[in-house]
Amino acid sequence: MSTATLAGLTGAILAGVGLYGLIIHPDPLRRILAFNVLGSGVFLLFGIIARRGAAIGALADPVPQAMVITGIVVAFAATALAVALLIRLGAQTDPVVTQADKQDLARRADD
Amino acid sequence: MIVQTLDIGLAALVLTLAGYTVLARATFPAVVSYVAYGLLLSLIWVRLFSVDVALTEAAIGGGLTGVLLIGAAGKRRGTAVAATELDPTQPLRWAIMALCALAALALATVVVSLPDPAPTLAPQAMENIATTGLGNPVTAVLIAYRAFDTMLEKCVLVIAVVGVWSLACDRCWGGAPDVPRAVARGGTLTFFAQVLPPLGILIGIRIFWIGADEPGGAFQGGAILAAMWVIIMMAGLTDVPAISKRWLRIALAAGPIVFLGVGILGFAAAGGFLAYPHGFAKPVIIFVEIFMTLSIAATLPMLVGGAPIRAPRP
Amino acid sequence: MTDFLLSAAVFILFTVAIGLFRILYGPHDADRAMAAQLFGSGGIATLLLVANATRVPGVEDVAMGLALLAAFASVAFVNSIATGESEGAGEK
Amino acid sequence: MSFAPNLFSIVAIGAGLIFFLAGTCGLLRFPDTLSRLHALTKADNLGLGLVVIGLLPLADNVLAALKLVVVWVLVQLSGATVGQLIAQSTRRNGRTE
Repeated sequence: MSTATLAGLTGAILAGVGLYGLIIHPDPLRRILAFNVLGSGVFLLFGIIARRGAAIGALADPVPQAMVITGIVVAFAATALAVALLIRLGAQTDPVVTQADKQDLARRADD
Repeated sequence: MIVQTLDIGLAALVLTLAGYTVLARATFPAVVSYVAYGLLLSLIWVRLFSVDVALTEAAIGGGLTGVLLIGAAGKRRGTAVAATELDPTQPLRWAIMALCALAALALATVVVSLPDPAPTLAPQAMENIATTGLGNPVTAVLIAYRAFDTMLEKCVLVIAVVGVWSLACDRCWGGAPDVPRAVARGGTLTFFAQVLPPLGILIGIRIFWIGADEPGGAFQGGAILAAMWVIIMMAGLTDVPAISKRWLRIALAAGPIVFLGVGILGFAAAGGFLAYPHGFAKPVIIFVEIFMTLSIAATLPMLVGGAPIRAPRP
Repeated sequence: MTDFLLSAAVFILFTVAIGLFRILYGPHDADRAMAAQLFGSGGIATLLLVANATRVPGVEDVAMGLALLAAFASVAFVNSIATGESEGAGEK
Repeated sequence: MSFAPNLFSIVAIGAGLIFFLAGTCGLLRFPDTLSRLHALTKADNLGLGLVVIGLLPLADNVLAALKLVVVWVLVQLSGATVGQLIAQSTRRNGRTE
């Protein structure tokens, strides 16, 4: 089996594993991680298409490579935005913010 | 034979780490596993002879994503509520697993049955590369053939920063974000953050500069420069700038604006949006890339920093 | 020579894979961070050996990039623990 | 390629492999975090260092060789820093088991 095919199969399994994690985890941070695994699997599929398209003067087709580079940077931006949303959400719903909040929560729990 | 052993070992290791990233019980081990996973991925990219991608993965996947995610895991330590009632039941888990396996199988089938000989744009890319004056076909695709994509991607980065900043609480607007910072100054980390950046900046600029002819380019160089800024901030040697700072906003927007400006000038100079004047393409490309590198070096740390959490100083 | 370099790469990959145990089972987060660090240097060594054996041009730059960023995850880890502790102390 | 540089490379890289193996064994077998850290830094410094030394004669040109050395120096710097930081953080937690 060639390196490219093996890497492609790895990419396919990674996409499946990432998808699984994305569905089963209730925790958003774990979903972000799983989403990144899924994404890197898809990038690898692009990678084997690039490698298979090697031609004279190019060890791999540059067009899929350029797409993956763009993809990695955009995936990072999306991850950062998702993490920022997550942290803001945590700050919003954190039960221990101030003493007043604590008392408020306790009162609600009593009701 | 040995090459195959290497490839299979690499694939097995990557799959184990990915599996653990997804299946680990606690969050932090999953994040560490993901960081190691990103590192091994760049090895696979080298095996695929995609050195440009390997560089990007090394700089972004290994370094900055690690800081971002570990920082996030740290900030959420203790606040994460055990949401066991939201966990899917066991039969449902099996069903999900079966469906995901099916999806993977479908992709694997595609991989095995790809057409042979493979369709490729490499000959066209190599044929026209002389007109751009570049030697690295990947850079040619990014900045010349598909320049429109790259320009939009720069815009996406700026929009992502705007999105992250807009999550600030009302009081913090205009204030400074934070990275996982050392509590005390002085000591090992300070030394590290004083020694590493001079070397790192040199390497970052080199990788940007050789990108015209060899693997490298604005993304990879910019990402390394960004990482150097992040380490200085993590050591507490400089403060994270307040988001209302004008120089910061200019640095963030410079890349897309210059790119757009050059694109519009293309109408006058070469008769089309983002067309480069004939025989003068390379200097224009380098000019655009310089601003792109600067913008990336400013954008990525701001993405790592997240929303401002401190109110602006009066 | 090529075979030797590739075998060496496989060997390092193998030892790094054993180190996976510490990422998986800890017991402490510090052990996990350490194992990730070993992954870093082992990965760089493998990269250099493979690149030399298969003649991939420009890989030294990838290795330099990885080496530059090798400490980042661990630094973020140590800092975020320390921040958590000092905040915890403040609350008490 | 002559025989002598090849032999040199084989010996140096082989020695590097031993350090990687030793480092990993230590990481696995040593009883507490600090001794595991000690084992790890050996693999980092000497293992990679010897592999780099072994690869030097095989480098295409001086620049490539220089870059290999820079890689090693950077990993040394990272390894030393991380070793210190993790040790400090472990001690702060009062956890040495």
